[in-house]
Amino acid sequence: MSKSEGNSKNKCAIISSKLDTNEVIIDFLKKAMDKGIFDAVLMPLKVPAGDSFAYVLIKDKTLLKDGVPLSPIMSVQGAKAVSSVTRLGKAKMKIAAVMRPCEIRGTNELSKLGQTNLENITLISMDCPGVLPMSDFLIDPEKNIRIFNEAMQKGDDTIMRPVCQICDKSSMVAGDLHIGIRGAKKDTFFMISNSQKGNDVLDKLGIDLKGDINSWQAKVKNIADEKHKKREKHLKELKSKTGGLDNLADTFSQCINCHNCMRVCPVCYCRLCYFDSDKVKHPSEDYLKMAERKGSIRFLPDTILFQMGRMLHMSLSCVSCGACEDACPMSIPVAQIFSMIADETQGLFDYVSGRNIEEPIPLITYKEDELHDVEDAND
Amino acid sequence: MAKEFEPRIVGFLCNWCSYAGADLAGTSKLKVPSSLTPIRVMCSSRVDSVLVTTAFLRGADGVLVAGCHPGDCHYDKGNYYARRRFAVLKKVVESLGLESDRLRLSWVSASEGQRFAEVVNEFNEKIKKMGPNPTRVKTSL
Amino acid sequence: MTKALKINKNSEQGVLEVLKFLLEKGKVKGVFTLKKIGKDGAVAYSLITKSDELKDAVPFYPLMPVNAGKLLSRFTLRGSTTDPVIAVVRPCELRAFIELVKRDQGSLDNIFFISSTCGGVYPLKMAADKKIEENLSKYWDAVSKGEILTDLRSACKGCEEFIPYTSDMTVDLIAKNDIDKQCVILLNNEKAEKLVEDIKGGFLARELDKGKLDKFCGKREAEKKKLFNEIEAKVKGLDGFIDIFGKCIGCHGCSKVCPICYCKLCEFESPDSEYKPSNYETDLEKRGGLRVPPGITYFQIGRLDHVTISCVGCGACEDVCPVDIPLSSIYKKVGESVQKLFDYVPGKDVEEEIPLLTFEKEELSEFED
Amino acid sequence: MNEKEGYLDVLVIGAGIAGIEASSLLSNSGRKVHLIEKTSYTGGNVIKFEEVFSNMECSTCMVAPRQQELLQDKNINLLTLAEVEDVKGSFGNFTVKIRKKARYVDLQNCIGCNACFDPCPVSLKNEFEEGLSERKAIYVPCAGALPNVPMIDTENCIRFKGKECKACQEACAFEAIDFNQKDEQLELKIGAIIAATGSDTFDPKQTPEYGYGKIDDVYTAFEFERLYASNGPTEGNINLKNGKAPKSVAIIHCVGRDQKGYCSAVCCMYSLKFNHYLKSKIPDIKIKEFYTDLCIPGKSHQKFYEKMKETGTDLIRVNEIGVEKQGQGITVKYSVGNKKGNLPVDMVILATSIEPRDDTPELAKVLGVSLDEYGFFKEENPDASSVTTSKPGVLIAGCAQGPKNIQNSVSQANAAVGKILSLSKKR
Amino acid sequence: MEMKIGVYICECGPNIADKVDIAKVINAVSSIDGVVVAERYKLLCSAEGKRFLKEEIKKHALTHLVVAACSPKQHEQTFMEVCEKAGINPYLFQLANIREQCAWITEDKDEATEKAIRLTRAAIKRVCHHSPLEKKELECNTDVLVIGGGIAGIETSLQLASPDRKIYLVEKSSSLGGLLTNFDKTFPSMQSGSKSIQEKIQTVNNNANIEVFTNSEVEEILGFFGNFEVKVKKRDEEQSTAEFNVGAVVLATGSTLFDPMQTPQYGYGDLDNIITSLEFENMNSSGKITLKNGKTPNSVAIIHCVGRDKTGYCSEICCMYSLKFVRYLKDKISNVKVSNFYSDLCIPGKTYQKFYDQTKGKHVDFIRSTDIKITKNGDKLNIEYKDENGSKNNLVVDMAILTPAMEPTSDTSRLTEVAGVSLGDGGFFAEEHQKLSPVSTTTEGVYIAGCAQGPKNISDTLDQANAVTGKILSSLIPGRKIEPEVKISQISESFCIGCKTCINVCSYGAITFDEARKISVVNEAICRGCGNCVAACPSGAATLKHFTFNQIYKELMEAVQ
Repeated sequence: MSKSEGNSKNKCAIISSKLDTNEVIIDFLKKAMDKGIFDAVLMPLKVPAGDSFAYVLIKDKTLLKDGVPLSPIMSVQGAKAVSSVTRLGKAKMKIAAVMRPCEIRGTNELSKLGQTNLENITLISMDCPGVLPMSDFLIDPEKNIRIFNEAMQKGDDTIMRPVCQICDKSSMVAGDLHIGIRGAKKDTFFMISNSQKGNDVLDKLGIDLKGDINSWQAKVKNIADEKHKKREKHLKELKSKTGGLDNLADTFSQCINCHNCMRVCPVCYCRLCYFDSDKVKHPSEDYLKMAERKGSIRFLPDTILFQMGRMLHMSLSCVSCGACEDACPMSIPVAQIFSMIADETQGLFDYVSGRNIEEPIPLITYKEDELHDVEDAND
Repeated sequence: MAKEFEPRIVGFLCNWCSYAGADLAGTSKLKVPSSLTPIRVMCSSRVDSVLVTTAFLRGADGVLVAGCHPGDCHYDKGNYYARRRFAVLKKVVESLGLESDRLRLSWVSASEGQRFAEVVNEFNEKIKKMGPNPTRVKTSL
Repeated sequence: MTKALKINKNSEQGVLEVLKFLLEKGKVKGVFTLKKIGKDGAVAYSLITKSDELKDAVPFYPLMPVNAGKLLSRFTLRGSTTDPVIAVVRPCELRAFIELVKRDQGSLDNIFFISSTCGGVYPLKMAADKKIEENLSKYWDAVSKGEILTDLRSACKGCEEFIPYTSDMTVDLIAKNDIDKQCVILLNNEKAEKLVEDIKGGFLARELDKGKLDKFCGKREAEKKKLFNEIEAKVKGLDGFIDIFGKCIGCHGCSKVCPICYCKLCEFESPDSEYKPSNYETDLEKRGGLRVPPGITYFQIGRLDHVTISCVGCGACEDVCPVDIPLSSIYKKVGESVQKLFDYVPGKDVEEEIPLLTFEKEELSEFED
Repeated sequence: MNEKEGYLDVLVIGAGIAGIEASSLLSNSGRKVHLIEKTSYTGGNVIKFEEVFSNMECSTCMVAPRQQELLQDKNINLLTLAEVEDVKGSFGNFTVKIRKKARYVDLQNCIGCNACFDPCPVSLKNEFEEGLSERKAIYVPCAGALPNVPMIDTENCIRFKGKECKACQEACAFEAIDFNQKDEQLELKIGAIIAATGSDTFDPKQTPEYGYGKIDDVYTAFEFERLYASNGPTEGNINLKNGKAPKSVAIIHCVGRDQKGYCSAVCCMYSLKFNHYLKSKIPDIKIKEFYTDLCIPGKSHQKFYEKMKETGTDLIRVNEIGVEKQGQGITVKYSVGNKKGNLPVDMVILATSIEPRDDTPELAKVLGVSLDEYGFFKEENPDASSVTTSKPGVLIAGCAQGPKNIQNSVSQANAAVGKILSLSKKR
Repeated sequence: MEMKIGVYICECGPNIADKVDIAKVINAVSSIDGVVVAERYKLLCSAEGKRFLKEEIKKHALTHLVVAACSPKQHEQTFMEVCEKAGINPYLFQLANIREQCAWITEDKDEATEKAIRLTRAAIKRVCHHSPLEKKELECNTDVLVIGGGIAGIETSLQLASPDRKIYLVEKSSSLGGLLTNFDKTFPSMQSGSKSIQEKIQTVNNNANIEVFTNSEVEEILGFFGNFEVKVKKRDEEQSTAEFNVGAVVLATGSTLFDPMQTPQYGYGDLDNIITSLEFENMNSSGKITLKNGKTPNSVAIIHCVGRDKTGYCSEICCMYSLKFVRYLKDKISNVKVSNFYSDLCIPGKTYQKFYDQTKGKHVDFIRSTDIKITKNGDKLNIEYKDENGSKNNLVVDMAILTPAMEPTSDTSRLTEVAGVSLGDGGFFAEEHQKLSPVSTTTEGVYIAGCAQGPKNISDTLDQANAVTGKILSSLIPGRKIEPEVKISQISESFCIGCKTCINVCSYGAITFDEARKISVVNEAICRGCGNCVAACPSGAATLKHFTFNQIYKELMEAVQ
């Protein structure tokens, strides 16, 4: 399945502007707010201390100028932000949520899982250059913001997080609107609509969708293919590095069970994780028996069980956003591993998490005639 | 070496078909390896992937999930969901380079005592060839 | 004078010998201590039942992957073992466990404790970067000299509670210049003496060297002052508080690893604390802009309120924080002030009631108008 | 007709699927049911099938739970080896005489370990397996039969022929075998009666042109069902007499239709089912179906037919057909319109018509209801509900009323219960 | 209270005793925590055996019972009853199957013994985590809603209505009777169809226990078996809605005819004298069979299977009513020539072939044909067709009658939403089980009857109406409570996060969503305890009583050792 398939049907407008991507997006939002198309905007802002970025729900237009849609880090996965605003019911006001493609895909997954209500939300994405690893960024925020912006201009992803470097969906349009820069002539941008909602917004703004989208699609495809090659190579290496019981155990030997990975994961939406529940708490005698059988067990045991369990529960919805790896105090390549697993499990059902909000999550549906290779599989 | 390796196989059997099939193997006095310990569940769809993974990581040499043939589910369509969950489980295990052959999904009906015996024999032989599950001795899981 | 066991090996080896002895003699069923696992040399707490598995054990490895108090609580939460187990833990870990036992989150039955005068540990980051091995000798050197390494975790640098209160055996490490040749284990009670009575090795009468340790404590106190000053400089009023937590990504990792955070479901993750759509409406009206997900300050203040009375200052929270918020200093500082009110030292004595679960008729008048 | 002041107990005759469903439903309503069955086991014909169309469901999985419930149901008094001898009275006040043959094995004591089979010196063809396998004089028809308690076949037991043999009794650890059991006469007070005695299949020996009985490897539908049954004589291996697997099979429809004078409604579907059987065991087998009119009524059946066609089944419409032995092999000779054809095959399966059981006339006499011209129980009105008879309080369900598939049999069983319950509810 | 577990191992005569070293088993299990007694007995299911168990329970004041014997399918119930009699909750019992799945299938005695130990240990560990379960009882409403006023609906209502059971009969159109009112005669007895139905309608109208709503549609059905709340919208002059409660719902919405406009080759709609079967029934009932020009047709073609290839199934009754039409024609027009164009003659059952044999004969042809096309030929019709041997042919007739396939009525799919049932083959209502529950649906308390379930003749339709009656009268009984399944799932309020995964996988609509609290809630009256939702729930908020995580986990751990 072509990685940019999600984009094939799109219509677009070409808007010319001397501003940079961030500014163009903000300018667009401002116009839309002036016209009353949106009552509020959800997007990353620099925090007061200036050493990080956080999602802020903005109603006061004057705050828009501080917005940084393309922030250099992913402090909170946007899907979590949208969920926290709409989980308990649709927002009364019309909100534009400006996020990266993987965050929007996460949002779509969550709405399939009843964790977001998108009725009054317009999802706006942009071509994503990737983000910096949190730990790198924190060493010197000021400097790294600069470095990031330069890298973004050059389209250089080598300083970005490993998962970003191998992300082949960095321009996948899964929301309502998408601002494209790839393949654009100087001082022009693509304004791409992916839904009726999107069309209506542009319509109200008097932007008509007559633009030629081919150059964007061509460029996007070409980047996607390139990254896809990189991805396959990288994941192959990763597989050989982490594959097999011993390697797997070693890979997670540093894990301290802080479950940060789960807590920051956009699609780990459970209130209480299965692996924090009583189900994993056993009598001391049982632990001792386990230890006696092996001579010694790490304590707590079941680190691998937790990781595998999480794969079983969420790899079908994993959007490879990398939040987990960012949050891991022991720098375990957890995002890369999950991304690898996600490709495999989603592949079983030709499913791409968050690509299309209409696609049901594979485990809540079935086909009568499928998957026969797992029945009575011998060798 | 000491006595030959006796596998430990866990068998989740659905109450209506596979457990009845296992019983029929008994009433027909067929030979079934004692390595399989049956665990009765009402429907193959009750079998929680995490439970299977737990068994696998705690040293089960094999895990068999057996239910009604597709279309025969006593609860209308449980086994279709069971199959999907099992597929995901198997894929995860396989992708991690672990021995996914230690997991098996089989459809055994209430009249297939013979088949039940065959399934278990076959699985048992295969597991014997594979040897003990290394998770048994790994201390750092 | 306390009876002490002397083994002519470096302190770690000495302790391992004792553990080996106890396992092989069947005096304990299991040993709970740090152990190297996997080829990457990761160190994790382990439960060891076969003495040959002790070969990879590193009881005093300068790293705290998890606060052992939390682990021991998980171990004994569903009842203690029928056979005795011995655990090698740090003073702050032992105190954390005592606090948890006070809350019925664990049991002291059938567990012996070996602890030590604690030189502190390196940050997890160093382990993640696989740099601890190369810093080991440096560490032991500093310990034996009774000095404070700059690259230790700040929580440890400013820790004055480095002497265990309720351990059955205490290994004398700090400012003991021959720890690489000699292991001295103080046997703090009959239980301990009985346990090792027929081990080969010299017995002697010994106390911890008060003088040296006070001197060391002085250094730690100075460090602590420094840290507190830094924090005071940063945390000036609400804005300062918001600034310092501005980076927080709301992963709640701090509460997950905090030994005192023992709740099954954290109040701040419960349905009651969920922000309702209406809250957004009103807040937005008031402020024009609202950080999402909200409640970060709320969470931190709430957590301070919940745990600081029992905070043992172990620093686990700061260690796991993905955005390097100086949590341990903040908690330590607040903790100290709260605990002073009842001159309560968390985990000092299991019999001592948690101040909030009791009261005196005549107290805290300064809070009344 | 008001059953109110009469008896409420119901007599159900025949423990096939219709009888079972009727009894269970009545029991749910709180009625006491006397379910009498001529044979030693429940389940009738349905338990002979491995799979049932059109969803190819496992028949045992489908019925066994119902049989189990039946045995454990306190409202249902199951009498096996029993037959109705006399019925007096009217709706609400029947007096029924029942003859219960001795099983010579105690239902309470026997735990179904089958230890008594081996020592029995007698060995003969097993009727349940259409004579394709052997059984002893003490036996259960097949593994998993319910109740799982053997009976002694006194016709063949040498002890009952005067010899001094207690082999089975000695083998039994539970004192379950009691040679002194006597046939019993019971008299029951009954409110209403449901006759669900099921049907038989046409004996192809009456139609010599198919060579049945003379040519090896010509099978009737039921024989073939057992051949495929995983709990059957060959454990589901479809083999020729010579032990080899057939490479080609001819399935001949409408065997006996001319003699009977009606379409048996289910043969086309079960013939297609046989296709599925054969293909699943011998994927590359060649199958030809010879039919006259394809009768696959209802919403679900054509789908199955099309699926079978996709698997490459060849259906040939014929006017005349016969089976002959040629050398070692079998040849099917047929004519389509004016064209004639010969087809050599390894195996022939005859889709035999459904016909009334031979004891239906006596039972009808005893019950005081009439038979139709074909020998099935006659319904009150062929244009109306088919479960009531000319005699109030006597209802009919299942193939005893006429050939039909399981779904319709069960509908009728439920309908018969509906009639009984609604009549006693009125006023 | 401290746990006192009694473990009893059945010798089952030689069946277990010979294969398993019971002494060893007893030895291996008596030391397990909580086990206060472990003994053997020759045959526990025997009368003495049960008495023995009962006394033991009393003697040792047991709180839990474990029996190692045969399969639960054999004697689980037996021993649960013993528990009940001895005064411990029957669910504090576990049966280890050491006969069927151990003694009988294992050759080597040591292996068998070892396995028996494993199974018994597992049972003991499991029973420690059992909790007592109590039967629930629910009050129920015994009134019934019948949707559809055709023959099926009418028959069901008449059979069900009684002083203690009110029937609400809702009909979409302005009058009762359905298709049958159009039929002059019914096959095979050729009795008057319309007459019989008119009489039934009369009795319905005179029945005080049946409330009839015509011109009405059921808008909403909430609740569950025994307790449905119904909203009916009436479409009379002033729109109004009626609301009432019932215990069961019957879907008897019948069927409609395939529209021949979709098959232009038959010329229906643009050529004269081509009519559908229904139009012909009416024409016949009106007393005169005539052509457009008022003349009497001398030759008539009856085209079978119209639309069959579109619907994808055989409508079962077309062949028979076509034969009936031949009778109509023969009765009204002495020397009329009738030609049946058919593919396969489908006349199943004992009575039809005779009807066919008596119908065919002089001037009645049966032409096996395909690729039929009807064109104009002057004021006549030209039927082009391929015959059996594939050769083209044609026949000129005055009139052609099309027998269109039967289809589900238009509001069938709407009603699946309202009643929470699913559509099956051909877009008809799906039965709960194709064979064993043909008139039930997967939603307990919602039944289907007649052609709404699939094409069928009048007799089968009436049978189904009575079948539904049987189902309802045996389960919804005035003064009797409903006893739902005991081993059902539960969802923890505090842990459920409201992702609806459980709701999506439930086959029975047993889980509803509490919008206010944003959590899933199990309806205890509907849940059948399969446990699908439990395995589907990622946060472990759902648990299945008597098959909880812990119970299975404990069994599992013993199996692994």
